[in-house]
Amino acid sequence: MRRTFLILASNPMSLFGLFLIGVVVFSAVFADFIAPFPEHRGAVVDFTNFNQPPHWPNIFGTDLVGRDLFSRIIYAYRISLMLGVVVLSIAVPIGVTVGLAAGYLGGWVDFILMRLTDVFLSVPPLVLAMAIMGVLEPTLTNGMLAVTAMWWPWYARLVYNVTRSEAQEGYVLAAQIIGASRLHIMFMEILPNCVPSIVTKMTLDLGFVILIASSLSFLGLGVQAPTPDLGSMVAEGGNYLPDSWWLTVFPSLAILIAVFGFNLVGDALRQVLGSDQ
Amino acid sequence: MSPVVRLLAKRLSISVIVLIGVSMLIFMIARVIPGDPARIALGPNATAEQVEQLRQKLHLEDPIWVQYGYFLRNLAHGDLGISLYTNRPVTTDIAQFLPATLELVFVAGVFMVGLGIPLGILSARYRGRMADNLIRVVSLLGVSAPSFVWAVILMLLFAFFLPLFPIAGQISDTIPTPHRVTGFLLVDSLLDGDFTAFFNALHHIILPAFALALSGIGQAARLTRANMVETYDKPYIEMAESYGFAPGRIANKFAFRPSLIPSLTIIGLDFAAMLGNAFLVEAVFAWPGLSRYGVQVILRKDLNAIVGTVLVISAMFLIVNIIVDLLIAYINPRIRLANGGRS
Amino acid sequence: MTALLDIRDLTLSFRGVEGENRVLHGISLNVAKGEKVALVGESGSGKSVTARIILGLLQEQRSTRVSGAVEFDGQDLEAMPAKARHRLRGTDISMIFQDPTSSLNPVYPVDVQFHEVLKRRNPKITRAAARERAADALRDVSIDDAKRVLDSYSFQLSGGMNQRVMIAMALANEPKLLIADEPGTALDVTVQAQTLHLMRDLVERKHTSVLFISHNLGVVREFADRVYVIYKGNIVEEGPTHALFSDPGHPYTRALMAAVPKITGGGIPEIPDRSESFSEPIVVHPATEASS
Amino acid sequence: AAAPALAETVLRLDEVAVGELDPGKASDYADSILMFNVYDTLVIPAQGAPGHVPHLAESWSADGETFTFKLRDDVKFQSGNPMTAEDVVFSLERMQALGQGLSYLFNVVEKAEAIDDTTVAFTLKEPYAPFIASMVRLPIVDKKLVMENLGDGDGEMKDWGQAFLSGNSAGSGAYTVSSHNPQQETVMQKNADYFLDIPDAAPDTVRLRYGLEPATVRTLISQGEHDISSQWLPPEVLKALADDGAQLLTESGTGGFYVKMNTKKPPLDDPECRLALSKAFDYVSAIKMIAVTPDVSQGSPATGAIPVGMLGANPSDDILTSDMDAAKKHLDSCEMAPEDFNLEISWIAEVPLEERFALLMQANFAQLGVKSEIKKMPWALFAEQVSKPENTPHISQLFVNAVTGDPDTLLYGMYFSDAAGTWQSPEYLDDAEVDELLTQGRTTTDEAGRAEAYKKLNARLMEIAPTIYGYDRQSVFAASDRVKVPALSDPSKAFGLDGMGFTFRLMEMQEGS
Amino acid sequence: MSAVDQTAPVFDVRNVSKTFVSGEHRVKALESVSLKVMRGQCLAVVGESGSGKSTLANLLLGIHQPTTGDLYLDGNLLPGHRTLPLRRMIQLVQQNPLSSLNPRRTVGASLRLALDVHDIGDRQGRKERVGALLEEVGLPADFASRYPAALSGGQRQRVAVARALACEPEIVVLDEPTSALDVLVQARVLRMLDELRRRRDLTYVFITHDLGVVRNIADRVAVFEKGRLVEESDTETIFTNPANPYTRRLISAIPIVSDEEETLRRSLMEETNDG
Ligand SMILES: Nc1ncnc2c1ncn2[C@@H]1O[C@H](COP(=O)(O)OP(=O)(O)OP(=O)(O)O)[C@@H](O)[C@H]1O
Ligand SMILES: Nc1ncnc2c1ncn2[C@@H]1O[C@H](COP(=O)(O)OP(=O)(O)OP(=O)(O)O)[C@@H](O)[C@H]1O
Ligand SMILES: [Mg+2]
Ligand SMILES: [Mg+2]
Repeated sequence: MRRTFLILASNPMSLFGLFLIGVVVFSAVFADFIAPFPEHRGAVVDFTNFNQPPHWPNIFGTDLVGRDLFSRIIYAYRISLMLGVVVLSIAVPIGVTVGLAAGYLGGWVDFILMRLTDVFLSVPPLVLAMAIMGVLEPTLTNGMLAVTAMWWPWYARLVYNVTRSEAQEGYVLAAQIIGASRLHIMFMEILPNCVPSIVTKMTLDLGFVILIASSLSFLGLGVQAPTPDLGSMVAEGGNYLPDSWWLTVFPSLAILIAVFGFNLVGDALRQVLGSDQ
Repeated sequence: MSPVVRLLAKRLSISVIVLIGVSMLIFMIARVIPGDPARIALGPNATAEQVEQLRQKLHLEDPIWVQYGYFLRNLAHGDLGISLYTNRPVTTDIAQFLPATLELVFVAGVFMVGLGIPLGILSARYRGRMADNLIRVVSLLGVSAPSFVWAVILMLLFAFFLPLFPIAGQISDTIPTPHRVTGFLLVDSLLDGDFTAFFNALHHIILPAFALALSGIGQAARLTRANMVETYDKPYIEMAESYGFAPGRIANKFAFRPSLIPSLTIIGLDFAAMLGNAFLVEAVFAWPGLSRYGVQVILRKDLNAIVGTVLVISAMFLIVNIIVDLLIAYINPRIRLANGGRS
Repeated sequence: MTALLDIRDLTLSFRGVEGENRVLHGISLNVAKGEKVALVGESGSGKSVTARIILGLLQEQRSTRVSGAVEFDGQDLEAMPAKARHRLRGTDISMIFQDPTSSLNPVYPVDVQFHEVLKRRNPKITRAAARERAADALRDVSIDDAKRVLDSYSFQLSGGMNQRVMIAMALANEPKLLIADEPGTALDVTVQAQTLHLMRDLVERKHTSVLFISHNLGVVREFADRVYVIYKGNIVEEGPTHALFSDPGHPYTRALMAAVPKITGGGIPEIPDRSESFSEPIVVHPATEASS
Repeated sequence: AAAPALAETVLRLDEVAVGELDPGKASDYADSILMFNVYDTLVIPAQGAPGHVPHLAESWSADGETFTFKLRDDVKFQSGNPMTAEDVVFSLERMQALGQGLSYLFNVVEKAEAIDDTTVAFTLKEPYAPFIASMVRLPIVDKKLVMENLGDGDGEMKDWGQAFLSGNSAGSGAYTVSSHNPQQETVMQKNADYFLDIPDAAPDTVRLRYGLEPATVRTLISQGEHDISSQWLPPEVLKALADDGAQLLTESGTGGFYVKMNTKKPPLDDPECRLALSKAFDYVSAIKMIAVTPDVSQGSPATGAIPVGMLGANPSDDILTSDMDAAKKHLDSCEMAPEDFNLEISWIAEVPLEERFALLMQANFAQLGVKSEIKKMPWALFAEQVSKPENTPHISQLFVNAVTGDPDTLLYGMYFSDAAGTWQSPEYLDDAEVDELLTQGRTTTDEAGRAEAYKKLNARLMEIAPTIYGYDRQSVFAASDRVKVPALSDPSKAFGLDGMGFTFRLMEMQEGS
Repeated sequence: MSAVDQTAPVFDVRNVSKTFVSGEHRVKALESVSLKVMRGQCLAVVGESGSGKSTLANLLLGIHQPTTGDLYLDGNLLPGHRTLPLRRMIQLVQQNPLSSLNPRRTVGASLRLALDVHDIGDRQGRKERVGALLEEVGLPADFASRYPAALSGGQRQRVAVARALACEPEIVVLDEPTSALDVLVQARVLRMLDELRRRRDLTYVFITHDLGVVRNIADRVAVFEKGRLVEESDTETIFTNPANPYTRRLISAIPIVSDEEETLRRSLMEETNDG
């Protein structure tokens, strides 16, 4: 633990990453205290002050119905982080289980599970999302389900590859000889060794998940107005470039900060985890 | 049978199985997407009988497996049915729109590989130094905004503020379109020997391809870096260093190629994923591609077109993966010479 | 007797997250022209880092701090411009690594790697000419089907083959100094013995100086003219091989020697993990008459 | 005399996603542009005035339920075939058979008969006052050409030439289609053999591009690579273009922005509740939101259910305003308590402007203490859901316009009880008086009587408030200075029919472009 | 345990062959090998790389099944699928101490696994047992919380031995347990193995290519060459009077440090040259 911290702290890049994550999480948690116009996260319209470039007190400008962009971005971190965390915390276990089972058990299990993964990988994500929407109500929860459906195969692939090579390692043989069960070997012996790769991918994916919200909301899935959401803010703001640049630029920067922070820490974590403690 | 041929045969037969799986999945999916295709096709004012008639005609009243049977029977004749959206055979639509998307994705792939990998190599070679940090920042920029926003930003930068590139379409209106042979403008113009058209088309494709490639460039750079940094710890790199080979040569030759093997699979997957994700970029640059067509037909619940488009995209995806596997086999002698050694 | 390699008072520390870690505490050693010198010590005692300092590989890392003098052929390596130092690698100094199979690049066949090595001496050498030279070099290390080996990848060859390829490469440019870092610990005894013989013959023919690194005194006895014993970054004993073996002066050397299981039997000796006596001052055996 | 060869002029414009070339299926704006230019109709609206003028027809007469048209004899289709009464009959039958697009306008037609080559008679099932107006939606198709190109299908007429007409034109219009890619663009050329004179200034080539993103259009126009934007640009983008020197074109008077309330779902089944909401709606902010420049706006204040300028409309100064006190009073008489409301406000994903209205309403209703939820829906999903009242959201936002310019085509589809269940009628209104007045409006033949009926209808629709009448819509287009479009800039040249302003032959390309 | 029949074979390997088929290649890893392992003895299996030593180990452990021939344990035919009690009885110490321990589990967790799987002791007792096992192989009990990366090669190999012992096996197969270690550490580990065997009355199948090691630890020696058993006899005989030229070659390849070894080796080599 101390060592982990020391490694993180010894690298200015990862320290910076920790700082950025701190900023993001702090914003999300204490949005009520930071946002200058907390009520602007909801249904507020102000047509005396809409679509304005940054000015005091709207330091990031105002949106098309006159809400303070800065406040909305602060609140958007909440939903975006939640989205990322929920999606990954469903997709990763599914993908990891499939990958582990296919990689370790091999044979028919491997063939069937990995072909299924291929099928899901090769169907365009939007189509999958539409399908989920067809069967279920277009709510945020189901939107996240849709993203999850398109996300797990990537983890299945990743974990499959790692598992296949880890299964050759002596410690797996050792566990087999002791008589450990397959479940134990998969989840207790091999899985911990997939963690560095998974963590690295997860930190990168967090940003993608935030962005995917924008294509989901294009389909009417996902976050609904007036709840602020970074991905949709960026995507919708894109229509008003270059004139109302603040509508896109600030939410993009907000995503960048989050993605950046998580990636820097992810890189460092990989180093720490990869260095076998 | 050489190992490579065997690999190819195995991959092809697996792909066929996957494609059948995809066709079943998409067949079901297409039918659960909300909306009555007949109603949407006939417009809001059609009567209930008309809708009913069209539903009969489209076999929508039959059980899904019967519909799938019809689909397979037609597929055997190379017939994917008629698109309700364009009123043309789906195969005609695909033949018209696919080349534009492939061309775009291919050029984007060239950017992704041609820029992402060298950046990753540089980053790994100067790991921990300024250049590395800079490249890592830049490659994360690529993944911090959706390709749609990148498309708009690039268009504004290089077409609006600094008019260096054309804005929309595949080729200028003033230039006669080359004879359609392959459907790929870049290829057809060369076949015609028409260099004006070729350079014009090339000029048009650069911005959209770059916008599409940006996040891939970032990912390729990161991936290459990560794997190369690991390779740098291998004994054979120390051995190369002990022989005093130039650092650039060590990076580009001795460290790069072994580390390409693990990254290539993922880069290939990313590359293939662009096929399904190109629609946003196609929309901004008014690119008449299949990806955009796909979104339109989904929104209109044009069943035949959805199934056809998804199948084609999946097939492309699988082909890219096969190519990647062959590439890996080419690069990785262990696979190429399978069973040749110990270990 | 002029020393080809002369190391004086070399220290090395690694800067880590938990502070600085000194690994070499001022070691001095020298290798004369044509001499085969061994550096023995247990794992982690600082043998490989010494070798890497001679090649200049460690100085280039940012986490290291090196002091002391390393002179090669009369030139101070530390004072040399980086370029010039670089030029020595693979030409005047070359190195053989411990694990032959993983030290060869897995994605290039042997001839490509050989070509690269030969280009160090003669940048203009063609692929074909390099192949010829490589085939000769491989024959020198008793590889008969040189052509097949040249077209093979490391994983297609046995460990012993790979080891010979490495030796052939290391000697191909006729270096003045060959550093052999535990060659063959990864091989089985029969192959190890063969390669040692081979190497001894070759370097004697070419008058190459050798710095031979090992943790096994038995191997050293077969090969070296002179021995340095290193313990935790300090040289604890130094002298001509037979003098040292017949009369090991330092407790640590004695422990090392006792640790080699003897084919005459006698059981396994008890070796303490650590002993005060291992840190006793250096024992120097006077050189017997100039080596022949 | 050979005129000096002028450089060919090209007009470039854009519309939403896709153009339907088959005139029998045309319904939306892009289709209308294609139809009005590639095909001709028997009559066209009069410019700058009410009523219609002859076009392919020379004259017409009405006798009870029979309308007889005398056709010109000098009209040739683009194929070279002469246009005859047979073609007119064919065109009508084809439309009725396909039953798509705006064919419902001709449901009242019993039959059409070719009396001779230049005379055609339509017999209606019942009296239908706006019949002449409907004729602007009956494009005349080249029967001979279509019959030569029938595709696969059952029955005598096979596919009615659908496959052929979706990619080819068979009209007599001023412009011929030289290429049609439903996803990318349709390219049209001037028809040299058009039966009317086309001024030289009219564009030689027209490129109608589909589905351009706002930012793309913004850039294209600024770079001089595009001439007329679509009307779907957000006001901010139009304003930015105007600031860059683009001219703004407008087309108005045939439709409005309607906020439709589901009268089958509590609490909106209670007129008092609906009235409360419509009084709470902030009409002034709505107008502010759509203002492009101080002079040009995407709409003008509404005065009632019928847009200003249309038959039965209230005068333009009688504008609707919000009145919170009145709203509260209505709410008090509403059966459900405001805190029990949970209104679902939907908006169509393809129209970003509607999101802002959703927010506006949410804020307005919140002032009454009414809770609401916003729900984004892609068009296809919306069209599906409104087919059943229980799936239809409480509140839907729609832009509706009179496809023929007549109030009947605006209001009948929205409010007649039997017409419920389409995208136009998510109110599911079932009001005997409204039905009665709508029928009266379409069967009364004299203009004054009709005006009276629509006036009453307007009043009734205000009283029971199935809809919040947001504003009277005006389409605004940004255009480069390369093109002059009198029909879209000079009120005395305006047609009063959506899409007709894009009659290319009446446009003028500027020299030196 | 003291009343063990030192003459009854624990393992009886009867005419076993093992052929690997990979692609078009067929590798005869073992060819008609018959071998007996006596209870309480240490049988050394020597031979150069690729001679089939590990294959034999894998057959004994049930990782692979013989192509032909049978294995008997205590006179009973060994089934293809090993039950837990059978697994518990035979344990393995692998060659590479780094890869044989899971880098991401603590030493304690690796040791606990054996106890958990075979249900040895109660919850509290297991924790103490882990400490005891570590102490038995000469490591402090608090190593249980360490990760393998924090251990030296010798320490790791001791942990691997402790894990094998945790199952309380009767037979331990050691596949080159010290060849990755330096001489000092090797000596310590060998000593520990020797002591353990005596203390616990274990039977060892000790695979190595180092005859020096064999001389000092084994009771009997089996020499393999290219999948065949070329010589088998007690240690003393092998070194003083090897019957097989290959055995002699092996002996002569051993690096030696003392003059008496030199003498022995020279005498053997002369014999070889004579033969
Ligand atoms: N890059 C490094 N960073 C930090 N410490 C290092 C590094 N390289 C080596 N060391 C430390 O330096 C010491 C000497 O290492 P060296 O590799 O020279 O040992 P060695 O004598 O060659 O041992 P072996 O016989 O195991 O090869 C060890 O304690 C090692 O942990
Ligand atoms: N799973 C397997 N598949 C195919 N061939 C195998 C397999 N395992 C072993 N072999 C082959 O069987 C032969 C004997 O191998 P084995 O591992 O038993 O040798 P060994 O004596 O243990 O060698 P070393 O000292 O290198 O460990 C070798 O030629 C090897 O390549
Ligand atoms: Mg070393
Ligand atoms: Mg082995």
